[in-house]
Amino acid sequence: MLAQIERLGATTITRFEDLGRMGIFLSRVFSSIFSRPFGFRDLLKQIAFIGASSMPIILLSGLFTGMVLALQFYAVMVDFGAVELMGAAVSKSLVQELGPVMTALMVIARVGSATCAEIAIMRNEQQFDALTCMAISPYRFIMVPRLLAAIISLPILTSIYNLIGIFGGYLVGVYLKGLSGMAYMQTIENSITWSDLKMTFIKSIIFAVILIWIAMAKGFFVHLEKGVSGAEAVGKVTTKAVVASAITMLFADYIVSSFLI
Amino acid sequence: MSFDCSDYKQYKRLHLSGEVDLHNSPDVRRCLLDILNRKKSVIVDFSDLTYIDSSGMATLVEGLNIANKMNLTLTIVGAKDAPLQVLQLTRLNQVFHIVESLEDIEE
Amino acid sequence: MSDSQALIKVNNLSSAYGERKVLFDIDLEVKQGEILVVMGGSGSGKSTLLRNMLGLMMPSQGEILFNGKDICKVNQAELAKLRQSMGVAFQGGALLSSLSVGDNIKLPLRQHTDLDEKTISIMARLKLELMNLAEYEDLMPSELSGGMLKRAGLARAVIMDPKILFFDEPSAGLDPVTSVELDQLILDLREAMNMTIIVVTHELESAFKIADRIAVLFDGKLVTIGSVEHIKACSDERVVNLINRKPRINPLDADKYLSRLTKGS
Amino acid sequence: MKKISLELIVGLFIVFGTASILYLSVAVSGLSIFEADGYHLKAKFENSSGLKKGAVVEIAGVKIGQVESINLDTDTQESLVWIKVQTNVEIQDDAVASIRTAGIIGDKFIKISTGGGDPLEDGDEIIETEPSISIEELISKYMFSNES
Repeated sequence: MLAQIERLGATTITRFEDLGRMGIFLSRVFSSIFSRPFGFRDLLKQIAFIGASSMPIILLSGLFTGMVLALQFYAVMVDFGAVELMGAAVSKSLVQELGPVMTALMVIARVGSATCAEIAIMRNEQQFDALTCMAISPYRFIMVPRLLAAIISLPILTSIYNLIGIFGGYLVGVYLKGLSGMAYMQTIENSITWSDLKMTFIKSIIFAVILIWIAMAKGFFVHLEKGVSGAEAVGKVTTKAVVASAITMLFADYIVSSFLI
Repeated sequence: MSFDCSDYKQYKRLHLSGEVDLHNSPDVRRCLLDILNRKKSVIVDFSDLTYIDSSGMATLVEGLNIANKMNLTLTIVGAKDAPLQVLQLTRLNQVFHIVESLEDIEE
Repeated sequence: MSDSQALIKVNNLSSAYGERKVLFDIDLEVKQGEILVVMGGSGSGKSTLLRNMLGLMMPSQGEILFNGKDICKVNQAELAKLRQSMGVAFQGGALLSSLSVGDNIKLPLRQHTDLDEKTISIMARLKLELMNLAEYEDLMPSELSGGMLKRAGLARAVIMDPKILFFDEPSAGLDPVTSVELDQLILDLREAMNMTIIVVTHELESAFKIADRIAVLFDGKLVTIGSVEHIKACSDERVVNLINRKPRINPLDADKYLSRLTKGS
Repeated sequence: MKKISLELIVGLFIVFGTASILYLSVAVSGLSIFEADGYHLKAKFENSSGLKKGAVVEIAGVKIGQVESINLDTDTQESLVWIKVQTNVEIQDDAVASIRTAGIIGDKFIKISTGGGDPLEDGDEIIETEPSISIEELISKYMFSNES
């Protein structure tokens, strides 16, 4: 019994240590943003990877989410005779909630996992040691471009997701359920306010920081993983990073929503 | 490190002394390119040179390439000790025209 | 080499991973222009010693002085300056996987100097030629073999013409011919550039060939340090075993052996 | 070739993305970066419950303006609503402004029924108004007429 409590205590301490280490990591990345020289090409590469290459998955998932939303709202709203408000319902749920969250989930799956594995392998191959020995800060050289690229890309991807989702809802509402296209667009215009858009942006930027931070930090500290090493450790931290960033992201979503709604 | 540029017969003589390293090789480069732009053949005098790093060597290689293209010559004079060893290590002694002293240069 | 002033001094160094101590009270000196080979079997602590000397790991005790400056105590700017005069060739090359071989080698120059791109490019090619890698400039590290990666790593380590070169396991995993070439290259670099070179290895032949002095580590302790002749003549059992490649023999207690084998059943 | 395509990809992505951000904020949410031309009118309502800033003002079902501000007129204890109307639309001094609801639970908007008097100018008041219709009235309307 005592041993179990002891073990619990030890695990708790380890968890706190992990958290502290990741916090220090993030603060180092942020404080390296303004140090010279700035890797502009690396930033472009990362925007191409995090942003541009995510377009297909974002377009597809956004379209289908919008279509499904329209179907479901129609089924519910038809009973109340409120189908004219479908545009408002679809766009409000997308802009406030589904857009930022689904985009972030897609990017976690595509980019978070890849980034974590890449950085973990760099650690295993002593690439960070080599950078340090060349007096090149890994934070500035490797982490900062990824962080900035995520912060730039996510709001853009989220906006695209929102738009394509609204378009998907339009397709279902207007062509499948016979609503008036004008009414659909008109209710959207009336219901979406500046604060909704602000919410979309604030959320997507916060999610961007969370997902890239956890992916990078988990990869960066792969060598501290207990009981595993090499390829197995890379796999393990990648899984951990995906799960942890998804959960942290949803938790942050709740906090931000409760402050902004 | 210091270098100076003077006339020697129909050539320009670039006299390097001391140590050429990362910090001063851009100055050497500017001077060398300037001479070649004025369509003059160059003698690079190594006799007072104690050390030359690879940025200095790279500068001379670039100069040689330009000189060859313009039908000019780039000759290294009086290489010894460490600079000579660097030339040998990088096998550039087979690329450059190297002579022992100024008297060995043909008109 | 006539200059007998110590460039690097390691005083009373101990190091540990968490609770596990791996280095005990190491003292050694490296002179300007000297090639020092650190030898030992696997687990002897030689890689840990290297990590400590590079400032990648903080020692639990003792100091490491470069030109009289303790790398554990200098500030970031000074450390960065110190590191620019040091080159490190890692075991697997440790090239950045996202950059081509050429860009990897040019990286330190692009980050730390204002040299013209043309000069940088010629400098990189000079080093690639030196390592017999001329035609691999535009390839990605993933397209190179282990031996090529090691040589590319060495090219990057010497691109800034460092005063001190650290080399981790130069001949591990190389074919004999390449390994001999690499040994010759280390000697040439010292000869032409007057580099101070510290090589960590477990290969006897290459150590005897290149070393001015050899330091032998065993279980985290410095057994002996001295010239090749000194090591060959050394009578310490651990050194003799290392030189003669004798397997470690632990005295066997039959009862304990049996109980170890059948533990838990 | 490879270099060009990287910049091109990123450039296209950012242009495309910024366009969609702009579209979201301008077209979808009805925010106008450039102030549209128009003139202001005020109207006092007995009750403007549910009416919001930015709500639509329409004539015969066509949007002709929007609500600029809603305040309490402290003298009369009525709701003072300022609306902005497009320049090319004339509203007469005997027009009637009424607050209506789209559908049962939809947004409130202001419906203006035009009259035949002199046109109103910037800063004038629409005297005749109808307040927000209560839900009971709405239901009775639904039951006794087909007007929607």
